[in-house]
Amino acid sequence: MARIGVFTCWCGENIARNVDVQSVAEQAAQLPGVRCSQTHKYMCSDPGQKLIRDTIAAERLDGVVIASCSPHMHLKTFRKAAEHADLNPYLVEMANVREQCSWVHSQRSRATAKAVDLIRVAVAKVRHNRALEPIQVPVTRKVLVVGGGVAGIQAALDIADSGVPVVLVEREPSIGGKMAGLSETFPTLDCSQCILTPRMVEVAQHPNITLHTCSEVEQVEGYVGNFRVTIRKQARYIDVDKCTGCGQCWNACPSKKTPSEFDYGLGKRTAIYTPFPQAVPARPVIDRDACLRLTKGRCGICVKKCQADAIRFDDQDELVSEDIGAIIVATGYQLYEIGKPDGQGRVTGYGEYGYGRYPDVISSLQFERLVSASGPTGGEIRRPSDGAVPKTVVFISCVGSRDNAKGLSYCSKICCMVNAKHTMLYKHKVHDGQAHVFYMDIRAGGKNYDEFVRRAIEQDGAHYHRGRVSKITQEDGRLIVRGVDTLAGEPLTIAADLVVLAAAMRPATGVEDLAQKVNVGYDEFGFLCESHPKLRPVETNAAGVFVCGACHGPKDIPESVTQASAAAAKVLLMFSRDRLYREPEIAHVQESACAGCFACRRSCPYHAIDPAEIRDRQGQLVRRVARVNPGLCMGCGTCVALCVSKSVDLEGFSEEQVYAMVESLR
Amino acid sequence: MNTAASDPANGEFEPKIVAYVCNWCTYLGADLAGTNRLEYPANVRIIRLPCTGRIDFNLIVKAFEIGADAVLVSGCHPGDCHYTSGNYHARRRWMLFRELLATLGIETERVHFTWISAAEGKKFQQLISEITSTTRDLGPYHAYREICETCEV
Amino acid sequence: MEIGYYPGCALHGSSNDYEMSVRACLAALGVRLRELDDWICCGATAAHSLNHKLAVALPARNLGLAERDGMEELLAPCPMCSMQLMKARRLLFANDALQQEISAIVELDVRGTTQVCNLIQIFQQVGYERIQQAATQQLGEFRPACYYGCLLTRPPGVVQFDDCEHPQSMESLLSELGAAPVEWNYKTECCGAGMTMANEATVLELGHRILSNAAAHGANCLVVACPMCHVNLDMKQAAINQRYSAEHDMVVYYLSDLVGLALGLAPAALGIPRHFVVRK
Amino acid sequence: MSQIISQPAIRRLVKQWLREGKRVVAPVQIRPDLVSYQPVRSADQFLLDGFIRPLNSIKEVVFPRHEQLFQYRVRGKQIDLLPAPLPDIERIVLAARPCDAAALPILDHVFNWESRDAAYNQRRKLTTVVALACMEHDAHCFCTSLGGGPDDTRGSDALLFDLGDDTLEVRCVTDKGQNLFAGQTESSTRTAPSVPGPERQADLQQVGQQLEQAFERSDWAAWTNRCLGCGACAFGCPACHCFDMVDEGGPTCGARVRNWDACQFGQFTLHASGHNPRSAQSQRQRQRIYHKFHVYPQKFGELLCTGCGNCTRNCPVSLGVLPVLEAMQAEGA
Amino acid sequence: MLQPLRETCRRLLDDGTVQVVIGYGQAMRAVEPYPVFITDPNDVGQLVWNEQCRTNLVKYLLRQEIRALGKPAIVVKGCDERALVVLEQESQIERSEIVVIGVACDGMAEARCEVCDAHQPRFADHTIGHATNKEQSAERRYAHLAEFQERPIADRMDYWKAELERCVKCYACRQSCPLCYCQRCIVEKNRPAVLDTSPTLKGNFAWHIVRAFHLAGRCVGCDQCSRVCPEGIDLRLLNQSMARASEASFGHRSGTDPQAELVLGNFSKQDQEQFIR
Repeated sequence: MARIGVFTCWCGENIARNVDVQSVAEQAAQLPGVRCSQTHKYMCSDPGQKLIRDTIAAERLDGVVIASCSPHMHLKTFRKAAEHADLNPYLVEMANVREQCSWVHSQRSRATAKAVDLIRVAVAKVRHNRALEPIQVPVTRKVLVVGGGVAGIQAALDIADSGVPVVLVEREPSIGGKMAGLSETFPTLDCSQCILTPRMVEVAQHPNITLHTCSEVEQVEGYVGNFRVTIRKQARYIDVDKCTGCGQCWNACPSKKTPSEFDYGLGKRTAIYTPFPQAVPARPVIDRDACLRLTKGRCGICVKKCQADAIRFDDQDELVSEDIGAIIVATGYQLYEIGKPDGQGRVTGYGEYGYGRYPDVISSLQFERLVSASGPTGGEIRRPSDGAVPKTVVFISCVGSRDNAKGLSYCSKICCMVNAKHTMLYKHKVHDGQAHVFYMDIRAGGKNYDEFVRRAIEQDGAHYHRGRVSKITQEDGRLIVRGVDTLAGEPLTIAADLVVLAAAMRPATGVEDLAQKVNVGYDEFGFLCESHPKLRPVETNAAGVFVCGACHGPKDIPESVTQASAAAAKVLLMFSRDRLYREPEIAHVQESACAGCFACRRSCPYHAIDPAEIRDRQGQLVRRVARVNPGLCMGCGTCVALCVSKSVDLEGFSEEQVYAMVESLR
Repeated sequence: MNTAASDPANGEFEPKIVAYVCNWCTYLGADLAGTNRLEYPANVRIIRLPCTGRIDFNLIVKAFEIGADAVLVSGCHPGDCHYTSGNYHARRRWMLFRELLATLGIETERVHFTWISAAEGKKFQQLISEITSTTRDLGPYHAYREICETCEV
Repeated sequence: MEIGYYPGCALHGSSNDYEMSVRACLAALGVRLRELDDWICCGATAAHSLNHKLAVALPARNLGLAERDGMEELLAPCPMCSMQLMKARRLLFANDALQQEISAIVELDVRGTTQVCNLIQIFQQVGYERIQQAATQQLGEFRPACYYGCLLTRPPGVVQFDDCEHPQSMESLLSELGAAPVEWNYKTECCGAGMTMANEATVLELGHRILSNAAAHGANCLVVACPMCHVNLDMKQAAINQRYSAEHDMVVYYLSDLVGLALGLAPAALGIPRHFVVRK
Repeated sequence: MSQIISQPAIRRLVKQWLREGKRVVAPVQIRPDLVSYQPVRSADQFLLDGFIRPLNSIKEVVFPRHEQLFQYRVRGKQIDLLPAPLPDIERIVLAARPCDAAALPILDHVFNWESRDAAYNQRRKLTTVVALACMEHDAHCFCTSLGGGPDDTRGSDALLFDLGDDTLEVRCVTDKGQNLFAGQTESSTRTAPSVPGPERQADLQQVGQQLEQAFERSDWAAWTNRCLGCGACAFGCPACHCFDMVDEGGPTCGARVRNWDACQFGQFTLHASGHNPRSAQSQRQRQRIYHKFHVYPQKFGELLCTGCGNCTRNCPVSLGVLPVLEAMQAEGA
Repeated sequence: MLQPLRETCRRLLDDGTVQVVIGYGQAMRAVEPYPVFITDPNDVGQLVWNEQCRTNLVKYLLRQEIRALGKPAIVVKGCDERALVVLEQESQIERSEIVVIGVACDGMAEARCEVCDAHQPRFADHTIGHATNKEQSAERRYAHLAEFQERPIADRMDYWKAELERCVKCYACRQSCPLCYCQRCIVEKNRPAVLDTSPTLKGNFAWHIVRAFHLAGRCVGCDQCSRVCPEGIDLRLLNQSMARASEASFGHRSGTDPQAELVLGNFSKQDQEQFIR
């Protein structure tokens, strides 16, 4: 016979106002299996918890129902309290009589009746609860960081500095990410490369960091603490160990026409190249689509020039396996491709700005390259069409952002600051030039941010127009920008020499594939989902996988770095124990009943179900059945619903518990 | 013991509604309705499950067997599943199961499927109010209750 | 397929060449037009700036007639008409009180069940692929600048069938039929129609810009789907030339003209010879 | 001299019985190829001719497929047990086949052995069986092997014979039957001709002898291995009477019920330990044959079969007892 | 047809390719053909083939008794064969461990044969005879169901009440179904008892809902369940409603494509429905 204690909370007046707590407690005492029923003003308070602990001990309770607030609020609290009284915490359930009862029903009699029902359901459930022990799994103390932008670099260095080995995977030939291509950064206007490149070099030289560039994550198996990651290293065609990075090869390469990815097409590069002079690793790579030798079978000048004998035309993609304990995803962002529909119906707009048709309509990242001393113009601001110095430049905010009609609904967060920075950089280089900015609102929240924007307007004389641009046309070699100044209340047409579009930030391509490999959710835009927006901002719902940087949402550099360090700290915290403890509310298979149809295996989002063989004493195969890997199962229970013979069940929400709950409402 | 939420005061029919909701979206949406003090009728009894993926079709039948006049199944919006894909599996299940109910002549207007996120307290409130009132209009589900009456000896 | 047809004042008046073209072209595609009996003004003229209720009541009466006659869909080739009708329909849908009031005024129960569409939408419904299959002539010699003007795609909340600033629907249709539409700058600019009577200078200036820009982008003709645009760019082209000492010689086709030609109809059957600027 | 009654007169009688609140069970045409004993709701619903044998049996009138034994209710700390009330509705089975009626005396043994089943006996008391003699038979009938026949009166209170032209001869067998038809029949000189029984036969003497030593034979698998393990044979059989008792309901209310069970189900003999003494289908088939033709006769002196052939008729793969008995006989005396 | 069938079976048994042939035998015309299990090549004369061979034999591949006889060859019609495809997709059989003898079939005088598009087996290892597969529109294939579904909802409910009132839970439907292969059927599970085992209307509704839905997206439409029901309950309607929905919503016809993804346990983000709000 069950010995269940029901503890109903007044929550001050919160519950007691609309629910007759005393009557509820009396009715709860009559429920089958209930040993005692008590109330307290604040059950979560110290005296409240003491009441629970003392009653558990005095009445030798084997199940506890707390009727108070949402289990999302205090289930952990009360389970801990039970544990202190030597009751297995998984024998505690809650009835949500506050959020889902007293706060939403004002008619006292009906709210009281419902509260009793909710307790009835919880009592019915707890009668079937089982004592569970947390699942322990060993930990491999090694971290995979995916993405070598500033966030990935920060996370990798923080972790490596603490003595934990890191594998850093970067898709491009060099780490550095978007930040390496910026000229100066807001709000201090310090040189982006000057602050980033030392960190990049540190990564390259760190004894605890293994760097894989030109590489992507191919496959992730296993579970928290015990991932096995396969990394595809694309053929680089260079023996990185032999190469000295002298540059003879790329200076001699005859294929010079490929648009430079690093300069966003504003400059050209050779087929054998390093993306930029400070690249890490400082080794070239051969573009297999541009190299004459690899495409047409002729040439080979680089081989002749290379004194280190480092060119390898027969290089092949290579798969590398690593045992990993935790994964940090820091894949960053890309800009919204202006005017190009994304094929998923999410983004359709802004063809009217002529991006891609008019060479002098460029994106803000392209503008960064135009002002960068290492850029294609050597830092002189010259427009792409004819190399002339633009005297009037229009910057347009929110191209694709904050636009439900044809763009993305969210704010890309950094563009207001980027525009302000650009007007200043422009003015500093073209003293007689005039910068115009079309904006919707200026969002400059942040330390020294608003002051920065004021400086752009007040000191550097940028003209800010609050309004949208309807279209850009090209006439007589100039760009006619037609918009509206809503503050002045009139249309505004500006003949500009250069237009810079602050396009929206979107997650990098391929992040959805990666998210599926590591079982992390993503939102409708492809940004990865954190576990809790406030309290677990770098954790994800996949145990052992963390996020940081712009793959999680639009962010500027300081925020990305902060989040990267936070992720690093979370990983190190996880590694601070010998073993990991996981919630035991997971699925398990009753193998004697399993027919081995593997519907569960097909549906499991965590690939937590494997076939297992049942053999007789002679070792003959009797049949194959499903088996749950407790390290991987997250307890969603999809397998339970799909199992036709109900041979798989879910601890914590078992068939017995659930049917008892429904049945109690008869 | 009959837990049908009938109001003794006026003897009016009070629909009994069983709701199976996922822990991460709709349950939190219902919590949010509470936090925002959005009042709705007290006819619904929520049964919390981890995910819509866990909600077996048998539970809907069971709800009618215990005398429910309407059943609500609700979870995360497509793409928002806490477990990435439980709700997609659930969607398929309901697409087929609804057909079966219809073929059997079971009133599908008594079975409600919704996506309610943790942020949609307002939607939860409106939904429960609406379901309660439409079920009130439909009246008690006599047809299924008759099925559940044991035959005479 | 049979659909309701609302000609509006222009297609029964100054722009009967447009009506000719629309009727011939749609007949060739197997679309029968059933003209709305007893139709009245759509309210596009002065009503909307003078009296809001009247601006709803006028189109609402036409909608009511269409519903009375059981039309599921009503084609209004003039974009002003179609926009007025669509707008009224939306307003009635959104506001029960207004719906009742207007129904009382027009003495018809207007529920807004009849869908309204413009010329491009009817082509979209027929299906570009089907039109392409029905076509017998390639439009290879045509490099049209597709001109949507101010109303075809606006207001975006009402019309909702193409990007309001950067529409592509005419271009895609004509490309399917072998023409080579040009990308240009003035496809959704105003032609000055509202000023035709009051301020001709503005109209001529705007027309001049449009024609110049089309020519500068390599167009050898303009395509419109609006009677007013046609009047301002075709009929007034001589006046533009005179005023700006220009030598515009830009044929202005209705969209139905080019589709009709592709379907193998004779220019005369489409009313093309009645345009002011004709192809030499 | 015989007693006759017209079909319309019978139907009027049924109407009256229904009005009196009696339950009338008779063959009903469900589909062109399916006749089944069903409670009739109107006097024109049932058949008095044109069918060979319903696919179910009349045993349900006295031994329902589902029966509540008691209900329980929990109120607070108190548990109430509410025994099911004894049946009180009078029942009349009309136009039962003699092979159905003949099973009732056989069933009486088992429901009155050691313990007397009150509900069964009550229903039996409340039931009057009016059988309808057979005019035809099909390939599955073998009643004559079991001492029955088209006009067998065992278990019947009255027996009807179809005289053609909507007229039936009534032969009352018991007082119950007499009472039922008292004053409703006319005297006549017409009597029904005797109808030959089915040709298909099983030599049950031989079977009885074989069964003395057949238990360990390895042939059982070959004789029965097409059996799929359903309960169609048992549930359509007029004599099978196994039942299962289960508790249905929840922690606050529910009932203990008994339902028909079938020995061919894999779970029939499954122990709680997981051990199943009859783990193979052939063992279950053997059990069925032994029970009907060895165990029951040893215990009660009567075979647990009336030769109606319903087991084969209902069997998805045309098995049933006769094909097994035939196979046994073919294998060898 | 019969001669080549017997010859093929004899050869397979003779050369030891298989140890048992699962086919049809018949004692007399008045009794339907029944399954026979031929292990001796000299017994192939027991095999018959005629327009009464309606039973789907595939179930026997899963029966412990028959498995014990060794590697099987099985006689299937084009319609039965679809069950083999599903069983393989669900890991219940190794196709290479079974020899499939497909027999061309011109129809078994059942209504469904008129809309059959699988007269000729497609996946058999040996095919006897030739028949032409004619494409059948979904409207034709599901005409029976469509007619039923046009009835008002209350009529449908009344219909099922009357039908299921008769169900005695003999489980002939389950035991005959080639796709019911659970080690322990859900009705036999207690703690918790998901549904009542009683043959009451309540228990019967629950059972037939479970049975039909467990076949959702799987049922191959062999109609064996309806055929064997001693109470003549038209279970086809339930199965067909699931099959039609699978086909309409997911383009899936069970057992027609060995490469196809199964309906349940998989999903597409593009799944379209109108009823979830």
